[in-house]
Amino acid sequence: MTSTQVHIDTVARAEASPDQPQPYRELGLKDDEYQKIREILGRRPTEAELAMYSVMWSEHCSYKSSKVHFRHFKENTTEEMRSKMLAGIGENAGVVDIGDGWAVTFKVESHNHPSYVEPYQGAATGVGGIVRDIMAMGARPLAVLDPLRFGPADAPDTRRVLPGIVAGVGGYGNCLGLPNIGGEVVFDESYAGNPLVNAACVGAMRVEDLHLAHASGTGNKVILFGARTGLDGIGGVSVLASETFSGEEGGTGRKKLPAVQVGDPFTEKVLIECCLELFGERIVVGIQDLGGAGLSCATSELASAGDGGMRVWLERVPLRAEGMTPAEVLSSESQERMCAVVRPEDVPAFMRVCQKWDVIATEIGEVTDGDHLVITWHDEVVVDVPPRTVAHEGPEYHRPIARPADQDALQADVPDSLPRPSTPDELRETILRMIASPNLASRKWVTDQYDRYVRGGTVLAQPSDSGMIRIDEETGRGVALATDCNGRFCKLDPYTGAQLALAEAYRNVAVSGATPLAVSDCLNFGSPEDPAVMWQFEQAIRGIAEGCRELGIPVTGGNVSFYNQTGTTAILPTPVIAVLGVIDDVRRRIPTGIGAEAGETLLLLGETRDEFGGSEWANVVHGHLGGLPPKVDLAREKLLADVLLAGSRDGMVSAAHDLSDGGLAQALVEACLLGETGARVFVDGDPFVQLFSESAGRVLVAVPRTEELRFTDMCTARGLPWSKVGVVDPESESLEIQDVATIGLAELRTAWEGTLPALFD
Amino acid sequence: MARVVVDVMPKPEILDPQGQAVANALPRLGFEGITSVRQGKHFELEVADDVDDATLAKIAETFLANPVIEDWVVRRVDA
Amino acid sequence: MARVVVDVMPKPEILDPQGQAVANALPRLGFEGITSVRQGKHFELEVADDVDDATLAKIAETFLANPVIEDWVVRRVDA
Amino acid sequence: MKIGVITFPGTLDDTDAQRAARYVDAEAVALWHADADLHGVDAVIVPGGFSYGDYLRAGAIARFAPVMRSVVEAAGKGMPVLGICNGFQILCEAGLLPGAMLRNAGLHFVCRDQWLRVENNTTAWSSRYEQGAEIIVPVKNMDGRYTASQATLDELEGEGRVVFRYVGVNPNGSCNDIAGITSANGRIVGLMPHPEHAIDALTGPSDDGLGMFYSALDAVVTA
Ligand SMILES: Nc1ncnc2c1ncn2[C@@H]1O[C@H](COP(=O)(O)OP(=O)(O)O)[C@@H](O)[C@H]1O
Ligand SMILES: [Mg+2]
Repeated sequence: MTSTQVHIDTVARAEASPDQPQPYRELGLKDDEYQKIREILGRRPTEAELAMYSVMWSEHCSYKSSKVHFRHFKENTTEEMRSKMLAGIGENAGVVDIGDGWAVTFKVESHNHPSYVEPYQGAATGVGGIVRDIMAMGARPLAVLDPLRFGPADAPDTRRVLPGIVAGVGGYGNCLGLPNIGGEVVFDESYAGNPLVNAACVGAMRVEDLHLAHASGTGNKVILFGARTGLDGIGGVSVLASETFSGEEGGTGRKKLPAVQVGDPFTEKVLIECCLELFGERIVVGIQDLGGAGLSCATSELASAGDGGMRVWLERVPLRAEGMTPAEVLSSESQERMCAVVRPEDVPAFMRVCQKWDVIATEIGEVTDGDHLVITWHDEVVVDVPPRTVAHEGPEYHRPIARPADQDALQADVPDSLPRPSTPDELRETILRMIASPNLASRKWVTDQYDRYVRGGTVLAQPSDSGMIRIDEETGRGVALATDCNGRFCKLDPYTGAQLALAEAYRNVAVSGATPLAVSDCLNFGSPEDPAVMWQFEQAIRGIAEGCRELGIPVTGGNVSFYNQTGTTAILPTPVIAVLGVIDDVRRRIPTGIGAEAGETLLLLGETRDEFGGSEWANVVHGHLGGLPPKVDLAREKLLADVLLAGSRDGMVSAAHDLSDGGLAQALVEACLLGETGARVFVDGDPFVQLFSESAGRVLVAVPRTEELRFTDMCTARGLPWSKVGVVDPESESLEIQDVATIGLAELRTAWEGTLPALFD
Repeated sequence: MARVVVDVMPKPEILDPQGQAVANALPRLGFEGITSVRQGKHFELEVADDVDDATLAKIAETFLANPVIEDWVVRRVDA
Repeated sequence: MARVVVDVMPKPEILDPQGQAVANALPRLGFEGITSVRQGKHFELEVADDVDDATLAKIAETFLANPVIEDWVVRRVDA
Repeated sequence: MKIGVITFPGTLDDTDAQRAARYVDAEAVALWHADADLHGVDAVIVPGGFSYGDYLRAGAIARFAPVMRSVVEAAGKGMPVLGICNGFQILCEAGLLPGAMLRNAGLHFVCRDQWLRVENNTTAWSSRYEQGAEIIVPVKNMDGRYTASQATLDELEGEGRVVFRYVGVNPNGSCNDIAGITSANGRIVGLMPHPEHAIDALTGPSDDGLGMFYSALDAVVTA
């Protein structure tokens, strides 16, 4: 025995020293959680076991505060909805059948807290993590999206945080060779000390190639491959999801070193190609990515989802640092690693592929017929646990829920009495001010830092309403993906707000000509220990689940991120919704910019009401947040989607753009600038309401003159309200809104595109 | 005018993919005997004479390096 | 084992926007008196004792730096 | 006609370059960095990406790969070679083309649809374009600022070896708005923009990039 091993805390030692005090509180465990572990094991845990339970039972890994609410998803998923899913909640990522033998998998993850501490690396490793989730399903990752939230655009700290995060998302994704096809950039005071970095990835595989993270088959080998394991990110999971994250030192559960890892996109790129070659050889029985909680998570989840038994020789793990303890090896969050289960006879072939790609691969364990996960360190047992208790049977809390005391006052504070622009001059002024405001201005400064072309399959990307990629080069089958959430609406009414987010993402997919198929989400909220936050959470999750039922599309998975707050002030409730749609032939996609065909008519589908609660206008012009969000009508959203699909199938629609933040004025400006064409527009009724209301369920479409009658007849027949709002005028260099204003395209472009460069260059 | 050099290096426990790429490439290029490479940043500053060491330390700590993942050294050199 | 440092800098006639960006940011952050900043790379190598200076020079010239755009300095330092 | 497309670890646009070759009815042959055999190809594309992460310097490590020795040798005998983006950087590092690439002047990765002017339509990769034609092709890179000594720049300009020049916006601060250059014999071309992403208006801003691949067909047939 060498001297370093003398200090290793083994199971034998744990049995012999039951009363030895353990730093479970520092690791983020509560007293009763620690007691529960002792009960499960019938002794005190070893150091390694304690590390393992503490990370796996953290909020981030165990979903202990949110799990009980997931029943809403279950209860609202009908057989029919379920039938479209090949894998759902509980797997690394949801999988849906898109036809022609293709399966598509997608998921959104958060990497909020690390990105505040180290914007570049936090965001970069966020992208890396979600991509490995997609790989772990057996799919080739095809594209990424990045919904982001920041503090006020002009706050000094935003200048530190935003450029770093954007560079990190781009730095990792670009180097990995994944096109970035969408996302969000939203500014609000509530995110000032707690930006949100959500990252989404979509991948595809043939249906028969679906891999699930299961370790089954006694005697099968467990192989760790990818990067070496180092001291980075140790305890990260418990810290990043710990209640004490708030920037101040000294709280319990907070380590001195914030857990930030450095990403290596090159290694991940090679790992992707290596994995795909392994999948192609059909020599992978089960696979799991190493994300938060590292090997603790991978081994316990693989074993728990399989037959239960696994044996691991931990000292075989290739290390980057000297003198690491078993507990450190187990909880290291070093990036760019995967864990596979392989039949013994396939191990040589597995190793050959890894060698070709220069990927380090090590057999670290095997599947056993027991029901315990046994981990040794130089022949001494350091972990001996029932893996389900680590991975799947963690604590579950029914946190107190209470509607915030000020919710009524907030809703009563309606925006009706805010002074509105009425003269043409005021309206013109308002249009220009709105399109230049940080939440409505062009995102080009951000999205030009992302490669949208790599892989050659990107059909739509920013600034389109949804991103679209071709999956099958022969048939042209593809998918569209959009992410949305208006946190201001969610604050006013989290149930309706969440449904509005769902409706918007759904609509964004539909306007591209795709048929919405499935949902993933990333639920970003404040502290679950705050009953008001839990109320927001419960309302939102119910809104999403019931909304999905009404739309007939299942929630296939998602992610919960709690403790997003500065001090005791929570962020706006931000349930980011990703909707995936399928399109049988990407050649019939509908673009966002108008003017592709001469003489297009502009139609507005849906109804405009006087709805300004939570609107961008109230925010920009009056700094006001109050009242109720716009009404949501999911049956209408469905009808809209059906009409757009028919319009795209029959070539009746040449462009479409959904109306959301900023209303019709915003949509018109964007449609003109993207199409590089002028338009003449007329608005009926109160021009202010027509131009700036944020009523949901509306889409601006351009139809060729020849198709106008056929299209409007179809709308009328189906009961979809429509109105003619103008014509495309390719000769004109301006957007003319009759009786309101005529604004040159150049002036619009300067206003719209100037804002972010002025702030961040 | 004084000349100041600031070297910023990834902390030893932090992954250094850049240094690793260099280290892995060297034997392939026929250079043996280099057992480890770490890569960081090297800044050369021209500084007015009234800028004191405390200020320089502050610049390095709050701006040139992120103490979460990097170490740094500030040196005055003869011009 | 010897410790070797290689500093690689953009040639003086080459525009260095990275250094310039740092220089421009400093006054915004309240640091005055930094008149110029240039940014380059700093390598730290652990080298077997039999690696001679000629080899090190070769590694720097053919690999760590690109002579078209960069200058470099190789230094042995005490471990 | 066989066009070889090299894959290094970290290469990203290899499948796209292969697709572009197929679009002009050439046979695309995958070449592996560790294999010095060029497998009888008639032309070679060194595609874009981040070979070896570009961690040291774009293209610095890839140029030492076994396959590059064969490319240098074949290029010496007149084989058409096209370096796109990272491929251009690799050809410069390998000494097949003069100059070097620096970090973009704006310090950001830039991805945009870029107008280019064809300044020389006599090379193996540009003969299908009209002299002076303007084409739109995506550019996307972090280190795309072409630079060379004044003497080299004078020589390139004097001999008409600037093949493509940025029009309108110079996206990266490149010297003389240079987007692409050629070797003295016109067989080797390197450019930062990505013609393989402009082969179909469905997935790119245009199909203007196809001309480069068609040109190579002609170059091989008439060689
Ligand atoms: N962080 C980002 N990354 C990539 N694309 C983005 C990002 N932020 C916004 N976009 C894209 O910019 C366009 C406009 O965004 P947004 O105004 O949020 O669209 P919408 O209102 O239709 O949801 C969309 O194509 C969106 O996907
Ligand atoms: Mg949207």
